[in-house]
Amino acid sequence: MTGSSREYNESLLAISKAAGIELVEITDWNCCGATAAHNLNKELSVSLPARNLALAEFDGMEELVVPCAACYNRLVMTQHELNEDSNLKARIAEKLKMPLKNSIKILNVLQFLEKYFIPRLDELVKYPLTYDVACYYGCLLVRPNKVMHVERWEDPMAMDIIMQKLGANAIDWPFKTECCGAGFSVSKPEIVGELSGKIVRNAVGNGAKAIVVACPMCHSNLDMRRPAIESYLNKKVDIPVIYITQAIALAMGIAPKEAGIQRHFVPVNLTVNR
Amino acid sequence: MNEFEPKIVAFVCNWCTYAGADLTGTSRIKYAQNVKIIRFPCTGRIDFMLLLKAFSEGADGIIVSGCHPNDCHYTSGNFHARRRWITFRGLLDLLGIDVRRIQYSWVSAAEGAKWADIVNTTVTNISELGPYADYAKVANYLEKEANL
Amino acid sequence: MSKIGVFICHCGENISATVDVEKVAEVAGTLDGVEYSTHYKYMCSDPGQSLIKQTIKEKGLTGVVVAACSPRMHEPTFRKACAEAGLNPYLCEMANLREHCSWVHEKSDATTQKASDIVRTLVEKVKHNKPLQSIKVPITKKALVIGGGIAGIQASLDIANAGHQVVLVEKDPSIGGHMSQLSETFPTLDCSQCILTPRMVEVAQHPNITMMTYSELEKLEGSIGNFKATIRKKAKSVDEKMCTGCGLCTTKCPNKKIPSEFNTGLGTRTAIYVPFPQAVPNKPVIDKANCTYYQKGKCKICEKTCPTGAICFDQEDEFVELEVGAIVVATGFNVMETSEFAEYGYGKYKDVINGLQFERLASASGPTLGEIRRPSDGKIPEKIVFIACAGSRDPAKGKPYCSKICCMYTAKHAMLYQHKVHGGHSYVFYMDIRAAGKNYDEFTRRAIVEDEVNYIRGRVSRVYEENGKLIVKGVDTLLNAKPVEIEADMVVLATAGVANPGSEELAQRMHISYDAYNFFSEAHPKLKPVETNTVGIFLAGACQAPKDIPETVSQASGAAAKVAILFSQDELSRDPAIAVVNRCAPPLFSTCVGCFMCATACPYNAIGEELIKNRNGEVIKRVAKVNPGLCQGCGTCVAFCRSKSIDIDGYTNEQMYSEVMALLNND
Amino acid sequence: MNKEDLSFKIKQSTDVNVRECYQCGKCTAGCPLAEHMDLRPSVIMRMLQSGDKEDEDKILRSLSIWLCLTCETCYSRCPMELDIPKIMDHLRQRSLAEGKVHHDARNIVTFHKSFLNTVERNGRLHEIGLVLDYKMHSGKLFQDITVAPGMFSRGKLSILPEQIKDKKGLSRLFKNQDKNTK
Repeated sequence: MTGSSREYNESLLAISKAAGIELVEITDWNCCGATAAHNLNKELSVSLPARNLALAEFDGMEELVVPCAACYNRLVMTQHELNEDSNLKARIAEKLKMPLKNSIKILNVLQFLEKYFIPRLDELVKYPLTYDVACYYGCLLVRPNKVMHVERWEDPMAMDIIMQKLGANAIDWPFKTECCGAGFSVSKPEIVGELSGKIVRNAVGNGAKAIVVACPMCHSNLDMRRPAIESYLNKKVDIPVIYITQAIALAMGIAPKEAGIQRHFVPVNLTVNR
Repeated sequence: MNEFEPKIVAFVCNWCTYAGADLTGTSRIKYAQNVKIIRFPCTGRIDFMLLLKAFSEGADGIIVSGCHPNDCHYTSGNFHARRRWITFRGLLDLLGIDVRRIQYSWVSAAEGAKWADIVNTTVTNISELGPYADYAKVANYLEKEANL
Repeated sequence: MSKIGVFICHCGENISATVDVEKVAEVAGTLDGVEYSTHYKYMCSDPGQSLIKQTIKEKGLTGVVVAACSPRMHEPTFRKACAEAGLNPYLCEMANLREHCSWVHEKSDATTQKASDIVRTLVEKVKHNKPLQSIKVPITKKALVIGGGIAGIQASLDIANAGHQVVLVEKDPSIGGHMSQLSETFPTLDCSQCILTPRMVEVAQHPNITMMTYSELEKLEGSIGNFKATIRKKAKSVDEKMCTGCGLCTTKCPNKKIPSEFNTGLGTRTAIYVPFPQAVPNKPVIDKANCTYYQKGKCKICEKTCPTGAICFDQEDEFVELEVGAIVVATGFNVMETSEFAEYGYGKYKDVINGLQFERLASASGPTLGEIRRPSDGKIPEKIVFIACAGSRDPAKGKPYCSKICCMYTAKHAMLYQHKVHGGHSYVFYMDIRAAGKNYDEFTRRAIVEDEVNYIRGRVSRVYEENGKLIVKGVDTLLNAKPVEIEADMVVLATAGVANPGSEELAQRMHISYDAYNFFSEAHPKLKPVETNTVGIFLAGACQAPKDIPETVSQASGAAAKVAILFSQDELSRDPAIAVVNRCAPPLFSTCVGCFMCATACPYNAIGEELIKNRNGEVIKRVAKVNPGLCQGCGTCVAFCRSKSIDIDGYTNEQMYSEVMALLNND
Repeated sequence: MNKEDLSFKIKQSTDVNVRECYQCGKCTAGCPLAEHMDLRPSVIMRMLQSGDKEDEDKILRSLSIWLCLTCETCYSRCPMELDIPKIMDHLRQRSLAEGKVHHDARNIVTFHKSFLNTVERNGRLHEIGLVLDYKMHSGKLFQDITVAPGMFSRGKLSILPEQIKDKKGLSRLFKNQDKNTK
């Protein structure tokens, strides 16, 4: 996360540091392979994330916080598939040449915030956010619901609850879990423009002043692909897209620059009442 | 097919499991031939000495099955059976009979598929455990305790 | 020496297709004590039965094993045949070669071997059977009907008209059930209330019917002919005798915003209320949970208003014990909670409603007086979408079964909408149109052709609100799966019919079987559709499975006929499979040691004590004694008896041990 | 199901039985890309049920299987809980193996391959490397040329890739794999 979603990383580290939580990076982690792997190669789509799980276990970790929704999804799916299929598990452990218990607890950013920040938000929030926001979850945090087990996956509330606690008004809107076009960001940008365009249009139509996300893919499609969105909608849209971690950083009074606010394509001009 | 075909006796109540097994038939769900059913009015009627008798006569495994809790046609027979089963389990240990040889379950009159499942799982499990050979021990016990 | 006859049935090909019946007959013939063994195509047919009877007489058989279907099916048939040939019916046993063998295995030697094993087991059992005499018990000629919907009403009227006493118990303040909530009925578009309310009045006025509303079955004991039912009469807080039903109290009650159950939450009612204007009895009850006085201790406006002083706040639940000979269960159904279908927005969007709510909107007695108006703003919807199978045929989130009535009522709803909203557009998303019934298919065709309802074959994936419209995202699978998006003003979900909440507990209280969805189980899916597994208890209507009104009424009349048949006799023969305490020669007289473990195990209090006296009249022993009138034959006492002194006829220790031994010794 | 049928092979490899589909169409109704597809999800399911060889060939040559974004909406709403995304993964891999990738899907495949290439090289994603690799293989040299400067100025692109240490271990994962990923 030093690349296109750098600000996600920065803001997460900033708020964790401010809250006194230490996050340790898995030694020598690798990319999970994302959509590419499971589109082209089934076993690779399991073995790549499995390596990370094994490394984390090796490092003696009990909980794995996975800010990227895609990585989270792949890791959880991998854990699920390995637990369903003991043959596959043995085969992969053999390839990895590492033991694999496959019992580590995997947290996505919302679960992490829920566990470590929500109980302390009253104390941490210094500058309540006061605007209307649309919380956008996308696909990867909630589906497939048979594995993710998200309560009310059609209309999840976890992020909405956090935003309410930060003082913002999380609007009720129907596109919380619609697909943004994800993997087509590079190969089919016009489709991203259409799918993300519908999402942005609905958020604006429902009065949101900002869209809050918890996934780097969603962010890059809604933010960086704004020209494609605007060409689909045939008009200019200036609603900013921020990470939930950035929202928390702002509310905690961390300098916008430390949270990487300046890195967005669509300027973020949300003022905080100081 | 395995070379070892376990002999399994099912002790079932008339109202739930026997009817459930009838439904398995009506639904034409297939299961292993190894299990043969003996009908009782209620699991409450099942004297667990009968289970020992079955072992002493060469059974490799046993299924005891009746109504779900609260569903007993006679109000409470299945509760008595369950309590008796808990005591009986301890006795099995004493006799050195592997408790896994007895499958205790609830199958209602509407659970035809579940019955087939239970039969098949039991046959697999008992096949893995292998034949039950310690007849003599049980026979001795029965002779002493039950005057049979 | 036993002379057993073994009769093996082919059941057409049901048994003989997978079991070598000739082989089984041959093996059976070699068994010790078997006098005669044969096989025949249909043993239950008249020639089959004659074969058995003839053989009994010719060979002087002392026992019979019929190897055919389940004893739950034909045991009475064959026992009767034996009795006709002069053999005690309890010397006949059935070996279940169909349900437990031929239908569940492939054709093979092992299957035939299993069939032989089953036959041998029953032969060994029957050797130890004793002739038994059935027990005669008198019949209480009074019926209990549980549930006052159309099923309970029909059953009560039929039984009462046959000249028997009926007690009708209804849990709500009024009888009428779901049918009283409906607008029109398919396929005739009769007004539901117009055809129902006369029946309700008839029930109230019938000299043979005692109505107990706001009441529920608390406990049931006894058995066919002699049940003892305890009914809880919930406190109405209104004295029924003094109340004249003037309704003044309901106009003065300050608590007016309670969602009306009758109007499915689309209207309101007061805390003291009559559910609907045509209610029977037309007398109010106080809903304690919503009454200001009960909740806060202050108010009593109704008491001050009542001209006859009928309000009594200190009324308590009352328990009434009834002796009845038969019971008809007619507790009906409910519609599924659709909150699980978040994708359809039920519960979130006010204008997404269920079918029952639409009935209230379309009903002349409903909250909109029969005009189709949106619950959110009262506007008349210009476009309306009906979604069939909302919860039905959906193993993932709903019920795997078809709810049977939705296709028809959805067609009716769309039709009513088209009749009431001229120029309106209606769409029905469906998977299949199931309109099997007299004039049913013609009805749905009429909706499509004449009323121009747009039927689209495909399921809806999502309903969401955008710019004040409900966007319905569906598909037309008949057009190469073309996505269809409709901007609707209102969406009606044809939600699955489900068992009433509390069905499970009720079934357990009555000891009747119920299925995986908590619908009550009939004794046989084809031939005993109104009986339950517990003799003397019958089923009527949608408590057994979702069904429409004509079917419900037929079943109710069927159940009533069964009750009338039972009541046409003065006494009843009961299965003599009951417990007995043994007797032996003096000086013991019985091996019973009088520990009375059996009595503690007996669920029926059927075990008392008996004093055994010697010739001089001195008590030498106190032993257990079974009251044959109370014993139901569960046999729990047998397993409890440590001295093996109590046994159960039909399932004696001797019989059961013989079975176990025979089953396992097939070498 | 015949052993030759694609539906049989799917059952073998994914444990999803397409016979369970009763053609309600809910998958298609909720699919965000249904409008763009040449064969919509429910139609693919129906075609698989028929076992028709021409239909199976059409499926593998379709654009649809490449348009599927694995958003999992179909699976999450399917009343029969059929894992259609898993079937799609299987179809994609088979289409690639049999050389039947739809013309318009080539750049999607190229992108995925480029992605895996950079991962294999570095162990991690390197966005410039990925985009360069993609552009070389797809020939789309000028696409996104407007975005890149913005990414630089916002500090979002780093020229040098991050590399993991245990490359040997990683390459083991890529070895003995289907050659199609290369």
